[in-house]
Amino acid sequence: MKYAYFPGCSLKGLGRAYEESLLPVMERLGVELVELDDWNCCGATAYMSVDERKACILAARNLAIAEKTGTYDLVTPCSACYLVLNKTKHYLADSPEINASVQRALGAAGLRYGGNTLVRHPLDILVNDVGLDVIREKVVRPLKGLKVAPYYGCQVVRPYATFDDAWNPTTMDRLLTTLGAEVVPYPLKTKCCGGSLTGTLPETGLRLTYILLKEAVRRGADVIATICPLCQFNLDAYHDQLTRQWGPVPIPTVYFTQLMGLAFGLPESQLGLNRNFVRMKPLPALPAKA
Amino acid sequence: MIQVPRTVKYEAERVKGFGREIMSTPGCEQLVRCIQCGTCSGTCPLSVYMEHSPRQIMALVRADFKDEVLRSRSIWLCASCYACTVECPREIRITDIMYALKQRAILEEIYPKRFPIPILAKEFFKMVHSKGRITETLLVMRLFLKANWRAVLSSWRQGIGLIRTGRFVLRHERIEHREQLARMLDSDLHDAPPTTRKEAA
Amino acid sequence: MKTNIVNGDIRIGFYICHCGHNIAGVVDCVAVARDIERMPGVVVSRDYKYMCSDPGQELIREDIRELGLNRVVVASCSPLLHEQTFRNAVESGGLNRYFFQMVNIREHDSWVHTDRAEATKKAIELARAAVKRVRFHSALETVRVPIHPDVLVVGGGIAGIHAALTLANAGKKVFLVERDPSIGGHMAKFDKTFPTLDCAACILTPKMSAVRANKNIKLWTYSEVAKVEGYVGNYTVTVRRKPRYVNEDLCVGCQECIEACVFKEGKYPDEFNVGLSKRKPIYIPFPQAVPQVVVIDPERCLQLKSGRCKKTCIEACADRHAIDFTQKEELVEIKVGNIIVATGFKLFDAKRIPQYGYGLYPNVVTSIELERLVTSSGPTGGEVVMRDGRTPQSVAFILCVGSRDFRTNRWCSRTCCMHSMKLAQLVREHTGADVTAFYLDIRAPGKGCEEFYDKSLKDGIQFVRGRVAEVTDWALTPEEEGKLVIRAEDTLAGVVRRIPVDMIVLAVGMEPQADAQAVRRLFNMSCGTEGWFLEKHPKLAPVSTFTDGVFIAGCCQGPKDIPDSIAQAGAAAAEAMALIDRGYIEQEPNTAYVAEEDCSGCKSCLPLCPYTAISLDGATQKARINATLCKGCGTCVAACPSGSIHQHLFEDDEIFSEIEGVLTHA
Amino acid sequence: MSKPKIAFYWCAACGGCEEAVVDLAEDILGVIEAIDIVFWPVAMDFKKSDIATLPDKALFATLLNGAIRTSEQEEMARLLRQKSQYLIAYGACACMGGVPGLANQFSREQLLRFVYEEAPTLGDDGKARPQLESGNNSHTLELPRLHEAVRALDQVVRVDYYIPGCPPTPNLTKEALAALLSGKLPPIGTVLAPDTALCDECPRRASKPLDLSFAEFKRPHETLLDSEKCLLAQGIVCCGPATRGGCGALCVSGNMPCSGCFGPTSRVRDQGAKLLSSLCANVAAKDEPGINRALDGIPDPLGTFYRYGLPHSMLSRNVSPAARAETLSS
Amino acid sequence: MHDANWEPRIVAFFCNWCTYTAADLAGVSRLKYAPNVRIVRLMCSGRVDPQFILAALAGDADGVLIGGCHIGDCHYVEGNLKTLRRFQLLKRMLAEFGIEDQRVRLEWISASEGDKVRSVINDMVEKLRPLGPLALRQRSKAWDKEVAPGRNVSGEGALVAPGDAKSEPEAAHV
Repeated sequence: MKYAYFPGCSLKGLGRAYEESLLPVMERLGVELVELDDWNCCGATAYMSVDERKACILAARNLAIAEKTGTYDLVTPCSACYLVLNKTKHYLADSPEINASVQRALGAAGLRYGGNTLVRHPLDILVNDVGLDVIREKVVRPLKGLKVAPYYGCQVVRPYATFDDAWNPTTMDRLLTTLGAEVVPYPLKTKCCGGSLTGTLPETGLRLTYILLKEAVRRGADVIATICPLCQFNLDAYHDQLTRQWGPVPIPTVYFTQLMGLAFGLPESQLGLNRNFVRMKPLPALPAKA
Repeated sequence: MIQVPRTVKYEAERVKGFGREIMSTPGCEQLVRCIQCGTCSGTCPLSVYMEHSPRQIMALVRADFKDEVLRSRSIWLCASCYACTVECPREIRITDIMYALKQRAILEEIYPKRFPIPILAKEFFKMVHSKGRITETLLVMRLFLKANWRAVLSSWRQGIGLIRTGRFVLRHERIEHREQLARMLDSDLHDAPPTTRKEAA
Repeated sequence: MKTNIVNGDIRIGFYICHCGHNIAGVVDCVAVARDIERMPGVVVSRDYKYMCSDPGQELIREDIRELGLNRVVVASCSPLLHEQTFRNAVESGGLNRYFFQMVNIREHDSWVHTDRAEATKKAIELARAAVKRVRFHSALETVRVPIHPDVLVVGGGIAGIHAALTLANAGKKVFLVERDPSIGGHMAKFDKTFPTLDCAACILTPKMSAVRANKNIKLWTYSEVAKVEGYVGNYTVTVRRKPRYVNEDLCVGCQECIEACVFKEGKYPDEFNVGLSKRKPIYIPFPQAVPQVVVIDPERCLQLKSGRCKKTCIEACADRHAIDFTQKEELVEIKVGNIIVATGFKLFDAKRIPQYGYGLYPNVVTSIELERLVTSSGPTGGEVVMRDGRTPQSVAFILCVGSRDFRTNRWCSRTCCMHSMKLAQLVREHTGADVTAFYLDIRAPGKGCEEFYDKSLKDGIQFVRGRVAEVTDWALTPEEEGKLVIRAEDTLAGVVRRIPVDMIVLAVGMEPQADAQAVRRLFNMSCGTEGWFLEKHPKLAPVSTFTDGVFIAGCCQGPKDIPDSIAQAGAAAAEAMALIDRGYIEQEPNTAYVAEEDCSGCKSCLPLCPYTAISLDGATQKARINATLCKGCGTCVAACPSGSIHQHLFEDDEIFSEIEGVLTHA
Repeated sequence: MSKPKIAFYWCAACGGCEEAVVDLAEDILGVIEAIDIVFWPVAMDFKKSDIATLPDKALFATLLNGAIRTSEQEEMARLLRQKSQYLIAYGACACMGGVPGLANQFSREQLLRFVYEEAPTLGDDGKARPQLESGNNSHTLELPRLHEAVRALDQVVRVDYYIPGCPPTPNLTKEALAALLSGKLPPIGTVLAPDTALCDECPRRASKPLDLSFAEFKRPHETLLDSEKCLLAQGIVCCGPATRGGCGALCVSGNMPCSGCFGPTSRVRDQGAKLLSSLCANVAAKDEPGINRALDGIPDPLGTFYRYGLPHSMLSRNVSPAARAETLSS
Repeated sequence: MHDANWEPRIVAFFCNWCTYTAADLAGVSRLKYAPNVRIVRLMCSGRVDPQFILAALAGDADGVLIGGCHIGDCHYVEGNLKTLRRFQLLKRMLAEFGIEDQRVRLEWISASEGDKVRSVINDMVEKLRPLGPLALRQRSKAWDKEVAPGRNVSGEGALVAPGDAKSEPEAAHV
């Protein structure tokens, strides 16, 4: 299986552990991710806030480049990218005027977008294209006894939820169960992590982060699994402030791909787990066998 | 002596047609059908921090209270989690309306001064415009300098942590064809979407 | 019928109606009148404010007398609305009523166009067409068809019951067909009724037994209408009677068989108690069921499923021999003149709004479930308890569940506000719990309803205006632990609130029956886009349908409360009686006829008639049309290859000239 | 007093109608007894001047066969009209345009191009088109102009009576002439044939079932035809139900379907439309694909339903955008 | 090619029970649509004789719209099915005459679909515009210039719209 791959800025920065774990896992499953040539920032929420048209152009450039490669499925792990690219796709499809003006802009760079690129999330690829059975085969080290709170965050399931339910998504739950982990019921699985507000207005954003962590602890989870670099950062990097303000909520937050890597028996060092502020307790050593 | 604020709204404060303009932006049309049920506010994780709940913003927009809306922190507090949009029983795309309002605020340079969120947006905007990509750590530093230098103190430990975990990037991420991107972004505005066109006009 | 038509000499009168501003506001009526005036054969061309008014009609009568008109054209509203009115005027003017043609320049012109010039042009061309057409009209006799005096009522809810009783008491024979094993419908499940809080059973049960007692009513429960043929006054209906494996005539409802069933305990969800209690495979729907006859559930009964059962029920029934496992479904054919459809509604499935946690959290219940809980005859003997048996200390009602919501049902279900208030008051009365009701708008327009709202407030029910965003079980504060937490904006206080409660009641709305589409096909009715049966006219014909002799009553036409349903049922019964007592209906003489001398006997038309009105005359070998069977669709006319079949009121020449007329450039 | 003067003339037609006159066989003698044939170019040597010199209405009647396609035919039609008390359209072509009328599916230009340039039978050298005038040592030869469209006689001049058929049957002709001579004439404009459809006199009528519906349509060459059974009942498109009787169902007797040469009854304005209407109404299929599968059995509805009547049909000719453009330019 | 203020003219044949009622509903609901259509009421779409459609086209209509109840909902059981069958073959035949497919249209519109009446009519008008006028009546007059005067004295000349012979009075109106 071959897909165009749009890492997004975070995966080259704060979220690099995501990419570090995603690529070997995909490789292990025989999925080839071809990084998009000279991709640019998706524009995220910030761009939309400033100029809708420019935001669309920004995203459209990536869609256009992806379309040129001929592999219409464009995989992007970052929720923000996933949303913005999808949203732009919809805007171009729904509003002729926006489409016209964006196409003109693309034209300025000798590009054009025919509306064919499908924006997809690794979770979607793994569960719906690769399939849980294939994944199960690759599990050499089941995550027995590991209690995981599956956290999807907002922008992958909303509002363009294509592969899962917007209110109670279960794709990751099923995936984690396949890895042998125990999924704890986590009603906040699609609540907001505070997004960039943790940085801009900590007093607001951090409260949301805290609630997420607290409920995960309350439900007796050992670890929170995320699918988005920003969520991971928010849930992982602010424990100092949180502890100071509301008391400790000691629970690590990792990427679902990292858990997959562990289950596939990839060395922890290669999965970027050491990049966590709150480290995950090492899994019990593998039972001695050839 | 105690200050007793007076809150009556005068007709003069309305900017007639503002509501209609917003509602004519692609994606915002459904606002006319709002029945003020408050599902948006109830769903919104951040409404508790807003001086006007999303529902009230909708009402103010429809009532043409442009300044009240564009100056309010509420629109900037929207973290675009889209919960309101999927929950709204009238299928109003509230998140997109918030965007439309933010765009207007930026365009008209009216938003809460020294309020970090719009500043982040603009910094982000600039960085992408010149580099094509974002380098988060550099972006955050800029933000701190411009808006909220106190935050630097509060989060110095975090900085250390990032360096320790090798997530602190100082080299600028950038794309190859930066000039190409610039050309695209600066291509003529005549065929821009309605909101901005109205301004141009 | 006298006519004063001088052959050849065509004298046409044209009248255009202003309809106040409805037409004149957009169409230049004077210009139209002046244009038509110049057409050959037009003797007089007038415009007038309200043609349908008495003076308007008198205008026509006068001109017929004074000017010797023999053709009349009126340009006003839709013929479906006033064609009969003007035909009557023409007739009372001394002219055959069919020397008349109507032009629809309101519904089809002034109401749908804004450009005055274009609308006037259109009006002129349509009027010219009518004037050209009317020349070819001929004197016709109105056909009278006798009406079969019996009536079919479909649906044994309160509406159906009331309609049936009204007719039966007037001495009409009624067939009442109900899908379930007992009549009573939704109302039978209710404890009390708003706003008077009188006991539902106390007012419904007598009516139910009255149905059983009434000699004029043939009650068929556990039955469905399978086929409907014919037309007003003469419907032939086939009813499918599902086997209940108990002989209705022999069973006396002693219920010993139920006692004796090999299932010692109830095992299957009880439909009447919406699953809150269990029943056996052999059961009686509820104590006051009518008829008092047990029914056996073929899906559950050992004997019927496997044929291997001790059949203790048969022993118990002893020499009455009421139980009969050999019973088969049977089809019964009846003849009726009118049909009243009162098939009711279905409750919204709360699972469709996952945010409210119905089906996920055991203590989130629907209003009808609570209704059964508060009823003394209900599964808990009238005790309001949670699934774990505890009595709730705090209860929240969520209104508009599946109403006023574009993602589910757009309409207001009209009764939920009052229904919820009633339940809220009963809950307070039974448990003393704190009750909070989350609403969008309180709709209490009915008589005594606003007062009922006031009573609810006095009873200490908290009303919070705001649509609940979500129901969760995760706690942020100690008092939220172990409770259901509601998050909603209190839109009047202007704050977002988290409210922990023990029990949540979802006021689920009404929606059309799942099989509404099939039913409307069966009776040849129309449905609105939402799926409710469509009345003939929203104001003037609220219980009639587009099919004569088929009437609708109760919630199948749209959400309504008990008094409204009763009122409609009465109205429908009255409409039916009006037809029956007149004894006949006048049919449009728009039937097809064969010009025998022209017919070549090619037989092309014979297979085309759905009413077998066309036959081949054995002697002449020519086609012949039975006017009483012909419904006037004109399909055979269009098909006759030698142009030998014609249709009254829709003759080829009339239509050709109409086409020619609308294509004249005004 | 002198015998009534009669003219026969032949316009755009195959000549079959001339044969039809001869088909009167020995009866022709009776005819010749009764009348004085003053103009019949196909039979004897007459000149236009023989007519032109006559006073108006000098002729009692003219039986004109063939459609009007050329300027010459038009000219003769007008001349004969002027000289005759009764002008009678004789045969399908004169009555409705006839088979030549099918040319109205194409523009004159298309026809000329095909016939004189594209037809596969042409040699390379023979691609010259006939000219209206051509000079040849001091002689100038003129050819009549080809009209843009073929027309029935009554689309060019007033016609008093119509004798339909391709060709009209001897009986019809005889009766018509008899009526003319006896002076017992129906109202002007009448078609001198029965006004009921062919089925009325069809020997196979009884074999047509009461509930006939069409699962499919076949063409005669596609099947083996039962010589007793109604052809429609065999899935063959027979135009009988929509065509005037009077021929005695000759084609059907020859085990071929009626193709409609007698035209519609007086009550029908467009024979093809009516034929289409009745056939389609009785197609058995109830869904679109099924319906279309059945209709595939009528590959050329225009040619089938307007074989003799295209110029006289409501649309009368090809009205494609191209054709429309031409008219505007002309 | 044609004058700028040309507007398509549509003749519509609506069945009394569904589509005509729907058109009334559109009126009652005050829906606005293009004024280019003239509705002729028949009891059933099954009464629509193909002759009517040809007459309309020959008589200067630019398009013909037929409206009936949805299949299965016909007030006369299967009248609309007959319409559908005729329509299928008529379309093929009109194609042979060179008449564009969009000019003749069949739509199922139930009594409750007032909005569909609007959308269908508006849509049809827009689809007819690019085709330009059919204007067969004027065109046949032009075509007949080639045959000198005196033409078409008989009433049933196919080159004229039905009854055109008797339609002198219109002279007053043109």
